[in-house]
Amino acid sequence: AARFKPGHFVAVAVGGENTSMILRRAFALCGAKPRDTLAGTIEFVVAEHGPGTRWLVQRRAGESLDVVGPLGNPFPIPSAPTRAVLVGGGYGTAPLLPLAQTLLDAGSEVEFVAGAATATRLYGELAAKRMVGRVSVTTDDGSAGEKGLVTDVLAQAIERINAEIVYACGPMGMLQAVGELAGQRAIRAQVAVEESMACGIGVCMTCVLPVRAADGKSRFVRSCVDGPVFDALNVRWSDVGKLPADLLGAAAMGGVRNG
Amino acid sequence: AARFKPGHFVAVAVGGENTSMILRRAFALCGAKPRDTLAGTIEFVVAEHGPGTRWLVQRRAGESLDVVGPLGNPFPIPSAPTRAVLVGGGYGTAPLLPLAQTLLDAGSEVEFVAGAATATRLYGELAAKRMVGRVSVTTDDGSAGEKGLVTDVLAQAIERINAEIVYACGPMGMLQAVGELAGQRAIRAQVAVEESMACGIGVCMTCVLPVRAADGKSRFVRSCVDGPVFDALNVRWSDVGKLPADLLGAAAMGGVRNG
Amino acid sequence: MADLAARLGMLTLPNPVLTASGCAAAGQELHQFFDVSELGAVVTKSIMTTPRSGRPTPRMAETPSGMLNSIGLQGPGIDSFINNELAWLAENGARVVVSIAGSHTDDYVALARRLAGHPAVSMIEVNISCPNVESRGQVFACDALASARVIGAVRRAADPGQPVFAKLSPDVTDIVHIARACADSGADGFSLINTLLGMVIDTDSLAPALGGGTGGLSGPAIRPVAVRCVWQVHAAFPHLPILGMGGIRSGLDALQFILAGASAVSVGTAVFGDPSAPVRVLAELEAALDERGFASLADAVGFAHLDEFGRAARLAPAAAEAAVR
Amino acid sequence: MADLAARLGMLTLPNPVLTASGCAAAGQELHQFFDVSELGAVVTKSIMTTPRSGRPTPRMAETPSGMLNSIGLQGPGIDSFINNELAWLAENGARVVVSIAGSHTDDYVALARRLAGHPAVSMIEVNISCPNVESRGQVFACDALASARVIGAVRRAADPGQPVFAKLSPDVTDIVHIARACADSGADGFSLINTLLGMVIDTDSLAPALGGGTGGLSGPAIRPVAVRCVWQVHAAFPHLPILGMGGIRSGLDALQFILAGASAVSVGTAVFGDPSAPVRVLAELEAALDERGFASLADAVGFAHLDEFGRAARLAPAAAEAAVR
Ligand SMILES: Cc1cc2nc3c(=O)[nH]c(=O)nc-3n(C[C@H](O)[C@H](O)[C@H](O)COP(=O)(O)OP(=O)(O)OC[C@H]3O[C@@H](n4cnc5c(N)ncnc54)[C@H](O)[C@@H]3O)c2cc1C
Ligand SMILES: Cc1cc2nc3c(=O)[nH]c(=O)nc-3n(C[C@H](O)[C@H](O)[C@H](O)COP(=O)(O)OP(=O)(O)OC[C@H]3O[C@@H](n4cnc5c(N)ncnc54)[C@H](O)[C@@H]3O)c2cc1C
Ligand SMILES: Cc1cc2nc3c(=O)[nH]c(=O)nc-3n(C[C@H](O)[C@H](O)[C@H](O)COP(=O)(O)O)c2cc1C
Ligand SMILES: Cc1cc2nc3c(=O)[nH]c(=O)nc-3n(C[C@H](O)[C@H](O)[C@H](O)COP(=O)(O)O)c2cc1C
Ligand code: FES
Ligand code: FES
Repeated sequence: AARFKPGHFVAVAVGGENTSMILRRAFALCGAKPRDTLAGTIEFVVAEHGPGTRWLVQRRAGESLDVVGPLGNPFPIPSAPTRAVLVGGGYGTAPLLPLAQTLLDAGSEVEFVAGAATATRLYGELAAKRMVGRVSVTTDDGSAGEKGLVTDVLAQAIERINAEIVYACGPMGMLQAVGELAGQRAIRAQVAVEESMACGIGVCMTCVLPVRAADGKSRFVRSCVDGPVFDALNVRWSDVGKLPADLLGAAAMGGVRNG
Repeated sequence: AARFKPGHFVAVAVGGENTSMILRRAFALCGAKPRDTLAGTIEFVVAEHGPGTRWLVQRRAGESLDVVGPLGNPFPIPSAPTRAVLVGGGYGTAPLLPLAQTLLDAGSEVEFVAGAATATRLYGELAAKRMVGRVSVTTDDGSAGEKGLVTDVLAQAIERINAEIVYACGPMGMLQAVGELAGQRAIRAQVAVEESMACGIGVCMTCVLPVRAADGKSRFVRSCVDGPVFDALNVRWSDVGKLPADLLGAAAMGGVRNG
Repeated sequence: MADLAARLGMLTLPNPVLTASGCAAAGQELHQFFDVSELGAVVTKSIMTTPRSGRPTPRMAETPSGMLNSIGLQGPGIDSFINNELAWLAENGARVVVSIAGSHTDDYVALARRLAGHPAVSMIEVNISCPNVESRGQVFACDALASARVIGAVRRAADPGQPVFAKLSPDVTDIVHIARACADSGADGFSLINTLLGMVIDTDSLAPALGGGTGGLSGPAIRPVAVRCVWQVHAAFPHLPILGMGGIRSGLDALQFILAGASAVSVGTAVFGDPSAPVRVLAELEAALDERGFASLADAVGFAHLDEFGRAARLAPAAAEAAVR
Repeated sequence: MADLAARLGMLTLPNPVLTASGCAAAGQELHQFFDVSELGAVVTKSIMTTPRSGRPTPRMAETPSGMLNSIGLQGPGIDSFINNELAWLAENGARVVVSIAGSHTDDYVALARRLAGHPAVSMIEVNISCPNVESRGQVFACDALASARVIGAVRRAADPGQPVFAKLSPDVTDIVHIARACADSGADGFSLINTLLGMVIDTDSLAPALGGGTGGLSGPAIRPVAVRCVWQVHAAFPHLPILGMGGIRSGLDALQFILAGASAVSVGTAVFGDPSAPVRVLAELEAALDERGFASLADAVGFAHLDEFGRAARLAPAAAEAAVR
C-alpha cells in the first residue's frame, strides 16, 4: 500500500473457495493508506458488470479479499507544477481523484471532466468538485450535466486553463477521442486503458495493445506491466483488435493454432 | 416438509453462484415441521467431510439453501407396536432419532445404540437418551462409552428386549455387520445405505447396489429412489463395488467405454 | 415472441430444448418436476438389445465444473424399454428421441428395426461411442469407417420417417472427418458431443476413483470443446441439422450452441444439479432470442458464422417485426 | 521428508514442480513473488526462429473452471531470447526447459542447434501443437508421421546432453499412437498435455469471443483429460518419463499426475490466479507424499498402476523408514 501511486491497479480473486471463476479481476486503485498505528487500507471502486463484480459488490464489511498489487505503471507526474485536465468516463474517474490531489498538492492547476452513459453510472463528481472546485459533467442521455460526450466539453476545459497535459481513464472509445483532441492541440494525453487480463503480472500476453515505440516500430505490448497508462499518441487506437501488417512480427504469423 | 418420514433424505446445492461444485450433496432428514402459522422447517445434520460440507458448515443462520426433497424411501414402520433396536454410526444416528419417536408414539419398545470412531464423531446420543431412556454407546478408541464396535453391544440390546427388528444407518461396513448379526438371529434389519449420488432423483444410475429381488435375481438398483433404505438380507454386501457374474445383465458387459 | 420451432431434418419440434441421453432416464422421474411433454423431446438413455448390468461402483467422480461417469450403459434391454419406458412416454404425450447403442453393427440394426413404425419415436440418436467388438474394442465413433458402417446400416434399417442422428465423440483428431463419413452414409444430422474420456486418481486410495478406471467427462467444463465441435461441423455441413450439447446450464449457454450452428440442444448433467433445468433453459433461451431481436430460432442458427451483411439480412426481419408489434 | 529428486531421463531436477510454457513468460515477472531457482525448472514460453506478433485481441475468455487463450505464440525470436531471457535465467541460477515451436521441421532444427551447448538449457520441450505449413496447416501433433519427423530431427540436431521431450496435444484419437511415433524417433520423454481446442461465442456480439476464433482450453476443467492422457502414455511406455500438466492448482492435483505416471509436473494457468502457485504446489506435494508414507517421489510415480503386491513392495521401505524416524 505504501508504494501506491495514482494509475496503479490491483488484481482481486473473486468467487471464494471452489469457485469456477479462476481468474482475478482488475480494479484501479483510488486510494491507499500505508499501515501506521492502524492497519493499512486500499480503496477501489467496483461497478457491477458480470458474475465476478456481482460477487464483489455482495461482500460485507469485515470479510477479507485476496488482492495482488499495486500493479502496473502509474500516471507520470511532471516535476514542475502543470496545468492539467483530468477526464474520467464512468468508474474511470476513480483513479483520477487521487491523481487530482497529487497534482494540486504540487501546485498544479486542475480541470476535472466526468462523463458517463447515464447519471447512475457517474462516479466521484462530488468528491472531485470538493477537491478541484469545478467539474464539467456530461451524460450521453442528459440525465446529469450536459447531454453529450466528455469530448464535447473537453476543448473548453483545455482552453480555460490553457492546459499542458490531459489525463484520462475510461472506455477505449473515449480514450481514443480524448487522445485525438489533445493531439490536435499538440498537448500530451496520458490515458489508462482497460484490456481484459488473465494474469495482470505480465506472464500471459493476453492484454496486449498495438503501440508505437521510440524506434518507430509498432509492437503488441502488455497493458498490465507496460501500461495500463500510455501516451495516447503512441497507441494505434484504430488497430486495437486487429493485426496491422506492419506490426513487428506480424509477417511471421502463419495461423498458429493457439498457446 | 409435510411428507417427511424418517429415512427420507434431501439433496442440497453447495458452493453458491458460480461454484465449480456442480452436484448436490445428500443428507438424511432428522426432522421437518410443515408450514402452519410459522414457516415450515427441515433439519439435517452435516458432518464436515470435504469442500461441499465445509461450505455448508460455514453458512450462517438466515442464509438460504437450495434444497430438493424429501427424496428416497423412508424406513418401513410396522403397523402394530414392535420391539426394535436402532443402531447409528456417526451422523447415522440423525435419521434414527425421529424414527425412535415414531416407534415410541406407536407404543413400540426401543433400544438405541450409537457408535463412532471417536467421541467427537458421536451424534445424538443425549437426545436419544432423553427419548428412549437408555442408549448403548461405543467408540473404536474408547474415548466414549464402551471401546469397540456397535455390533459388540448389539447382541445384548437385541436380547434385552427380545427385538423383532433392527434399524440401522451408518457406514457400509457397519450396516453389513448389523445385517449379518440380525440375520443370525432371524430378525429383519432395515438399513439406510450411503452410495455417492450424482442426481439423487433416479435418472443417472450412479448410486447402484447389487440387490437380490423377490424373483431371486440380483440387479444393480438405485439407492436414491429404490433405497436408501433396504432390507439388509437382500443387499449383496460383499459384492458392493464389484460386478458379480450372476447379476442380471452382467453377461452383456463388454467394456463399454462410458455413459 | 420468437418462433421456437426447431427443425431437425424432416422432423420439426415445437421447441429446441431436449434432455440428453443418460441424464434423464426415460423422463418418468423428471415428470414430478415438470411436464415432459413441454420439452422439444425426451432423449432416452441409450438402449441395447439385451439387459445390461453396467459397471461396478463407484460410477461417478465430481471434477471442477464437471463430473466423470462410468455407468456402462446399464439398461433393461429393448423389449422391456418398448413395453414400459416408451409406452409411458407415449401415454404422457412426450416426443421421444430414442438413443441406441451396440457392440456390433448388427445390434444397431436390430434396434432400429424394433423401433421402426413405432408412433412415439420421433427420431433415433445413434450412440457410437461404444467399443466395436469386431475391431478389438475400438470405439466406433473414433473410426470413420466403422462409424459410416453403423450409420449406413441403421439408416437403411430404420423407419424412413424417423431421422437418424449420429452422436459423435469429441475424442478424435478431426471430428469433421468422422462427420463426413456419417453424412456420406446417410446420417440425417449430428448430436454433438458425447463425453470426453477422463480420469481421476483418488489421492487417499492412491488408485483410480472410478470402478471403471476411466470415465466420461461432462458438464460446464467441456462446453468450450462442445461449442467448437458444433462450430466446425456446422461450417463443414451447413445444411445438416445439429443437436448440440455439452455443459449447457442456462439459456445463454444454449444460445452459444445455436449461434455456433446447432438447431436444438440437449441439457444433460445440469439436470443433476437442477431437475427442472431443461424447462428453465427453454424459458431463458426464448427470452434471450427476443432480447436480441431474433424473429425465430431458425434465424439464430449458425448466426455467429455470418459476416456483417449476412447478419444484417437475418436480423432485419426481426427488427421489422419488432416495429410492427 | 520424501526425497523429491525428479528424474527426467538423463536429467535430474532437485524437485518435480516446474512452470508451464506460456504461463510464466521467462520467469522474470514471477521472480518478485518467489525465487525461480527454487523450482525444479522454469519452462519458457515457446520460442520461434523470428519475432512474432501473435494474434489480435481479445486473446482470452474465461470459461467454467478454465480459460481459452489465443495468444498465437507472441515472442521475440530465438536471438533476443538467448541474449535476454535465457541470460537472465542463467544469472539467477534457474534451471531452464526451453520450449521451441515452428511451422516447418527446419525451424525446429534451427532452434535446437542454436540451443546446443548452452549451459543454462537443461532440457528442450518441443511444442508440436503448431500448424505444419508443409501439410496444409495440419497440426504436427495431430499426425504421427509429422510428429515423428520433427522429434527425430530435433533429437539429432540437439545437444546430446539435453533431453528432448515431445509435448503432445490431447486433441487426437489415440495419444498413445502419437506417443509411440515420437518414442520410436528418439523422444526422451513426453510433456502431457497441451490445451484442448475450444471456442466461446459472445452472446452479446453474437460472434466468437476470441480474436482468433478458436482458442486453447486450460485450467482445472481439463485436469481429468490430462490425468487420463498421462495414465495411458505411462501404461504404454512405463520407462519413458512424463512431465504432466493440465489444471494443476494444488499439491493433491499434482499428486494425481504423479500417481498416474508423471515424473514431474508443470503448473500453468494456476499462476494467473495465484502467482506463487508453483512454490505452494511444491510444498503441498511434499507434505502429501510424507503423509502417505512415500520415501521418495520416485516411489509414487505411476503408483496407481500397481496391483496390491506392487503397492506393498513400494510402500514397505517408506513404512520401514517411518518406523526408524
Ligand atoms: C487495468 C484495469 C482497471 C480496471 N479498473 C476498474 C475499476 O476501477 N472499477 C471497475 O468496476 N472495473 C474496473 N475494470 C474492469 C473490471 O476488471 C471488469 O469489469 C471485471 O473484470 C469484470 O468481471 P466480471 O466477472 O464481473 O464480468 P465478466 O464479463 O463475466 O468477466 C469475464 C472475464 O472477462 C474479463 N473482463 C470483462 N470485462 C472486462 C473489462 N472491462 N476489463 C478487463 N477485463 C474484463 C474479466 O476479467 C473476466 O476474466 C478494470 C479493468 C482493467 C483491465
Ligand atoms: C442418502 C445419503 C444420506 C446422507 N446423509 C448424511 C447426513 O445426514 N449427514 C452427513 O454429514 N452426511 C450425509 N451423507 C454423506 C454426504 O452426502 C457426504 O459427506 C457429502 O456429499 C460429501 O461432500 P463433500 O463435498 O464434503 O466431500 P467430497 O468427498 O469432496 O465430495 C465429492 C463428491 O463425492 C460425493 N460423496 C463423497 N462422500 C460421500 C458419501 N459418504 N456419500 C455420498 N456421496 C459422497 C459427494 O456427493 C460429491 O459429489 C449422506 C449421503 C447419502 C448418499
Ligand atoms: C451419467 C451420464 C450418463 C450418460 N449416458 C449416456 C448414454 O447412455 N448415451 C449417450 O449417448 N450419452 C450419454 N451421456 C452423455 C450425455 O448424453 C451428453 O452427451 C454429455 O454428458 C454432454 O452433455 P452435458 O455436459 O450436458 O451432460 C451420459 C452422460 C452422463 C453424465
Ligand atoms: C496463456 C497461455 C499460453 C500458453 N502458451 C503455450 C506455449 O507457448 N507453448 C506451449 O507448449 N504451451 C502453451 N500453453 C499450454 C500450457 O503450457 C499447458 O500445456 C496447458 O495450459 C495446460 O496446463 P494448465 O491447465 O496448468 O495451464 C499456454 C497456456 C496458456 C493458458
Ligand atoms: S494480463 Fe497477463 S500479460 Fe498482461
Ligand atoms: S443418484 Fe442418480 S440415479 Fe441415484
